[in-house]
Amino acid sequence: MVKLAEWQGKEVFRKYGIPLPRGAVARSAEEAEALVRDGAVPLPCVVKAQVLAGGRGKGGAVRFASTAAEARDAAAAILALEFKGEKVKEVLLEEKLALAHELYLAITLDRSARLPVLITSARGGVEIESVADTEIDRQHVDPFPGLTAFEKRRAARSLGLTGGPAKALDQVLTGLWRAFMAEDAELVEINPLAVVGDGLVALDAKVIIEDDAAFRHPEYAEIRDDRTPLEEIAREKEIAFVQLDGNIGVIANGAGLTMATLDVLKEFGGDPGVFLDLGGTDDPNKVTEAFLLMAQAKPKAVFLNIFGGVTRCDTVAKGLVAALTQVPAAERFPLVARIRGNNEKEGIEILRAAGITSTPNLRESAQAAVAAARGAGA
Amino acid sequence: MVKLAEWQGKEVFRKYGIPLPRGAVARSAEEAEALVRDGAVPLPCVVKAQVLAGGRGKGGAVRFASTAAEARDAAAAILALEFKGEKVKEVLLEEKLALAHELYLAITLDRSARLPVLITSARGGVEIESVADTEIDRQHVDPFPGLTAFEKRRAARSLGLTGGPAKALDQVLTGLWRAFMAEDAELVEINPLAVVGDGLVALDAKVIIEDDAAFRHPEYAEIRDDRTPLEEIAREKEIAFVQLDGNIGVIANGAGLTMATLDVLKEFGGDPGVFLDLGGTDDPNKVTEAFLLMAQAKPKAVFLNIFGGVTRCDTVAKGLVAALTQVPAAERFPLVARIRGNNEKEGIEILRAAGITSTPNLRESAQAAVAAARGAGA
Amino acid sequence: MTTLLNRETRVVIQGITGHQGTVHARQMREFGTPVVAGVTPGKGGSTVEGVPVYDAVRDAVQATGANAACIFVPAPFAKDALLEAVDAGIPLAVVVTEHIPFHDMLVMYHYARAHGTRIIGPNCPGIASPGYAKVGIIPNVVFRPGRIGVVSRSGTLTYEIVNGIKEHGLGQSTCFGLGGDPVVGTSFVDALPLFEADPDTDLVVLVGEIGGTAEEEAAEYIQHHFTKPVVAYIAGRSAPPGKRMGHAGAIITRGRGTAESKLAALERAGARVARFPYEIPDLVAEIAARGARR
Amino acid sequence: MTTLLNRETRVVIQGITGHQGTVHARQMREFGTPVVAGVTPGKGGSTVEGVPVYDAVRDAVQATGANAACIFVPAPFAKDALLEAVDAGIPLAVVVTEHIPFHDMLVMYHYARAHGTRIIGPNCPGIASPGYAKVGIIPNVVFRPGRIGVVSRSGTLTYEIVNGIKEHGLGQSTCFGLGGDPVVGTSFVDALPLFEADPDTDLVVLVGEIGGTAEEEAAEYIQHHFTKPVVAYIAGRSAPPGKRMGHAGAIITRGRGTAESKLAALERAGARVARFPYEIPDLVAEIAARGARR
Repeated sequence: MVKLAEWQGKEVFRKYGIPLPRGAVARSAEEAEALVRDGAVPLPCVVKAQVLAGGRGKGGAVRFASTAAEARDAAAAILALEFKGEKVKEVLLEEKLALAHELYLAITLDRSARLPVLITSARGGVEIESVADTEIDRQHVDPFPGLTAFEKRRAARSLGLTGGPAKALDQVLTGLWRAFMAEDAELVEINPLAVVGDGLVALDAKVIIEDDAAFRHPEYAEIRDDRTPLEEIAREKEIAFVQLDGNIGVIANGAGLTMATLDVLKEFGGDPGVFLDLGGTDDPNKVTEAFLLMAQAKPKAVFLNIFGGVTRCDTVAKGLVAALTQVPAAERFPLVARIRGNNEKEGIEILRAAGITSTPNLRESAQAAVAAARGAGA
Repeated sequence: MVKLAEWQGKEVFRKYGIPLPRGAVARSAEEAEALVRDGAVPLPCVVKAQVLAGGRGKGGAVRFASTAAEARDAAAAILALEFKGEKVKEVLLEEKLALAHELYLAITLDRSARLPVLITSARGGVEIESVADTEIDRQHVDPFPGLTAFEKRRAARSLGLTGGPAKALDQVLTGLWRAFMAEDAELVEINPLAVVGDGLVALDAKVIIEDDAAFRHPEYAEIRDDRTPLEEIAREKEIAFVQLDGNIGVIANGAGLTMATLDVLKEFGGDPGVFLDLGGTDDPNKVTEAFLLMAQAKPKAVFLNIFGGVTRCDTVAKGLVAALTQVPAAERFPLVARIRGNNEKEGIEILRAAGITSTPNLRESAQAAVAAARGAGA
Repeated sequence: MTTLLNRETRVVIQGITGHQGTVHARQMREFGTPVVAGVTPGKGGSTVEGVPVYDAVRDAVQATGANAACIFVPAPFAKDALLEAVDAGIPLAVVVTEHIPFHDMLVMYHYARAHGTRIIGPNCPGIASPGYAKVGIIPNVVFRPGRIGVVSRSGTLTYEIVNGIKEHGLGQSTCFGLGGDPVVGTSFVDALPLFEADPDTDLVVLVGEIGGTAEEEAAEYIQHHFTKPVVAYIAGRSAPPGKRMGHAGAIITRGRGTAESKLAALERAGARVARFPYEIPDLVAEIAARGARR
Repeated sequence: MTTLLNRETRVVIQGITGHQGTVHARQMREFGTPVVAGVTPGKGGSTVEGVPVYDAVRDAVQATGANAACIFVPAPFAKDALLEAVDAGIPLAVVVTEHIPFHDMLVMYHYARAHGTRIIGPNCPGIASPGYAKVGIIPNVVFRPGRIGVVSRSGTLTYEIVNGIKEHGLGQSTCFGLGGDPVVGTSFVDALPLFEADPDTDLVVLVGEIGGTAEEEAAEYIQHHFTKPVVAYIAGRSAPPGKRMGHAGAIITRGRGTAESKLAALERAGARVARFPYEIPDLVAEIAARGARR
């Protein structure tokens, strides 16, 4: 999931002809001031923190300025913020428009229908979750034949638009649909879409690109999700890795099994801290790297729960044994292993040779892992 | 049906990234010579008449030149031609390439399957009609999802291409498919597609654009089909009009009825010379214009055969009566009328008031029209 | 043919506020067809010939239960109109509009097919079952209830022939005007199985034209799957090759689609072939009489 | 489930010359599946594990009568591979490949549906009917022929659960691993009717995950249309909201798709809910025993 910052989302919108306020990005107060003085940003203007979290307005992350000096001060104040845990590195300065009305527009995927869905609401400018269902219109859009004129007409009606703004909506919708399709987006959202005079302007932009389509979109390679540094390393190594607050490390293969393992650990009073999903691999080196990554997260104990399919038990055992020799004594942790499935016997034999016992029963091994974490923590 | 000349078709190909020989169009021998001297056309070159009919090679409409002077002479000779009834107004000069092999490639519509069909043959450079069916491969291409990689691989295999030329084919096919779809083409054809070194080059181009899509393609408005001057006027007035060699003018409404009328006239020894299909209209003025157009074709007799639907009998009768007053006495022709269907009574009444009798029976009225043409011709 | 038109047929006319839409709304009603709604975007809330007009087909369907669409909207907007009808769940759509680009029709056809909508047309006179309903523009005057099925690629020639059948004292069960465009929603081989299954049809008159291979395919179908008598006529027997007779479909190319090839195929399939339109009623009557004697 | 896998099943493996393709060709054969062909463009004429390799699926189908495809080709080419299988008329395609963009899958799903091909997956372990055939990658060791149906969005968790059923002395009729991607070819509500109609299945184990609403829809279906007993388990009950657990599908958003909502819906529908994977075999055995007593 590649979440674009507002200004990056607006660059995408620009590419597809969606009307935007005039504006520019600044990374320092001085730069902000210069942008206004140079005329790149007309006055009065709005200065907005470029962070991924919502609720910027209430959080002091959006300010207004009527002079270049005010823009500088606003930018300085916002750039000093840490907004919902995210350091503000960029601000977007944009002309402040006299708007008549704020609308909501988005396209995302409806998994059940296996179709994109166009979501419209005349109640824009607030979080869409807070708008009553009766005030939200949803239309499925079939990729073949694509967004149609009758769907656009229905959207205009749901937004209460006629005349100039209805015509402008046609262009906005065409652009939004093309962006959703061509950029492999999970979500393209304009909230608010403002009625300004006879036209429409996208005041905000939320664009999320699908990770799996990265091979078609090298242009998004540099844009990172809100991952921790270890999560980032894991991503580079193509290991699914999630950090939580607990103290038990869980290494499993497959999302379902990983989640089930978590459920069982919780049941017995455990407190999982890191999930590491090996996925499907038959490379012992990848397993070794995963273990070393886990070691860096400093768990109190590690529960290894593998059901061998594509990832065979002997591959995991080999990788694990290799990793253990590389972890410094001070960083070692108690390990509870459970390996089942393809090449189970071979795997168990490899572990046994390294002095590790695999317990076949999930309940018992989970209990052992919880006990080990407690023992280590005591 | 908008048939593009070779050079116009190649402009379309260029837009879609299909590789072409270097070349340029000349409208005089001097211009041809200058193009070579300026280096716009490399030597040796080929000089080709820009006419719509096939078989140019055998007909002296394609010549070769190794010097600018030869290019001038070749252009002069070709521009003096009348090729299969068409005056040559333009020649295309192109570099002469050292080609290894000539292939055939086309996309057109398969009406029965209601799908575009990709046609490939390793036996290019000759008329595709002369190639055995076993040496032609046909693949339907679904607009959703569009031309696929596996279809392109099959095309490459059918053409016997591997390596560089197979890769080049991918690009040519992508371009040809996009041209077919985006230009609303009835046919896009490359014959021959030449293997030149490691790549492919389209040596000829045949592109036919669908008339009905004209509203999306104002760029083709100036390109005319091979119509006679009267046919051209009819086209502008949106009247279907076809000129043949006979002496009976036929005015009917609807293509099927028009053709059936022709069949009946022929049966009784008539020789129809002009078909005029009123189509669906309820404007008497359009009917009047159609009659005046028919008068210009100077038929020996006219057979009016109308079955009123959208085009009501009274509309036709009004238009006809108005037209007759405008035709000079010297240009008058015997008229046999048969009007049936919607508002038949009203129409017959209007005709009767103008001294014209409508016969209800198709056989008898057709016989009367044949007799009238003979009488007038005697 | 109660699978397509029956007592439950309720028609919505897309483009009802246009001249043709209004004229034919009246004529369909005069035929006895329940025309329950019209659609013209932006004209919702008005009425035409007493028929309520809606902004969207979905609205019309919800308000009136319309289950058959008749499309008169101009060619550049016809694709959208048809897609809207399909999206609203309408199972039968007659597209009268002419000059729709075949590229548009490819999209219309495949989308409709995937979503269970039968298209008749485009550029067609539509379908009528005397005594039940008419969706389209065939003149009411040519009909009379009976047991003859008619399926045709032509427009006015169909009227001529249907009228001939009536004037001969016979009547029609259902008449299909399929349209002669390069891509049609319903072709002969799509319509023939409906006649085969139709208990109200004893005999089918098939009216073809030169161009395309729809008649050859129909002959193939008749030969192997069709058990009722067929009378066939092909227009354009004497048309010169390569000249266009008005339909994009009526081009003779590469020796396929000639009148000879069509007539030969139909005769091989056991159809009785009429050489001229006026021969059809006689042939029909002859076969009908034979059937009655049997 | 002989509607999908039966004695006539003949598998073509697309991407057979890749490592996974080769490994699983062998394992499918060891399961007893007739693997009749492989496809890798450019490698036609070679063999893998004794299986002939073709350049195109159409060639493979013509030469071997293959009627089920198992797709291992890398994500960027998976869409094309599936479209090729559909185009060759293959009615069942298991897409093992992971990381296929959902935009590609939208095209794959709708094209396959329009042309009568059932997709299982993508990013899925596939389908197996012990005693008949396996198309996919579920380890052979977990199976034993029996009368329990299993349908799951997970991969290895499915193996774990199927294995648990086996170790409890019971066996499976058919096991579906549907995959947990945002767009799947076959969902719970697509698979359940097949189990309902399957005379070889007495009881179904449904294994869901947090995220999406597939389990809620399954519950709706079970409540109104499903007559066989269901044992359900939902993984991720204790997963924190908003964190991704590896599947794009496993995101909890806006309070929909939570474990609570799924469990409540399934209980309302009359399913027996297991809190942990190891409870499933006991519940299954209990219901099976009750059924036997009845």
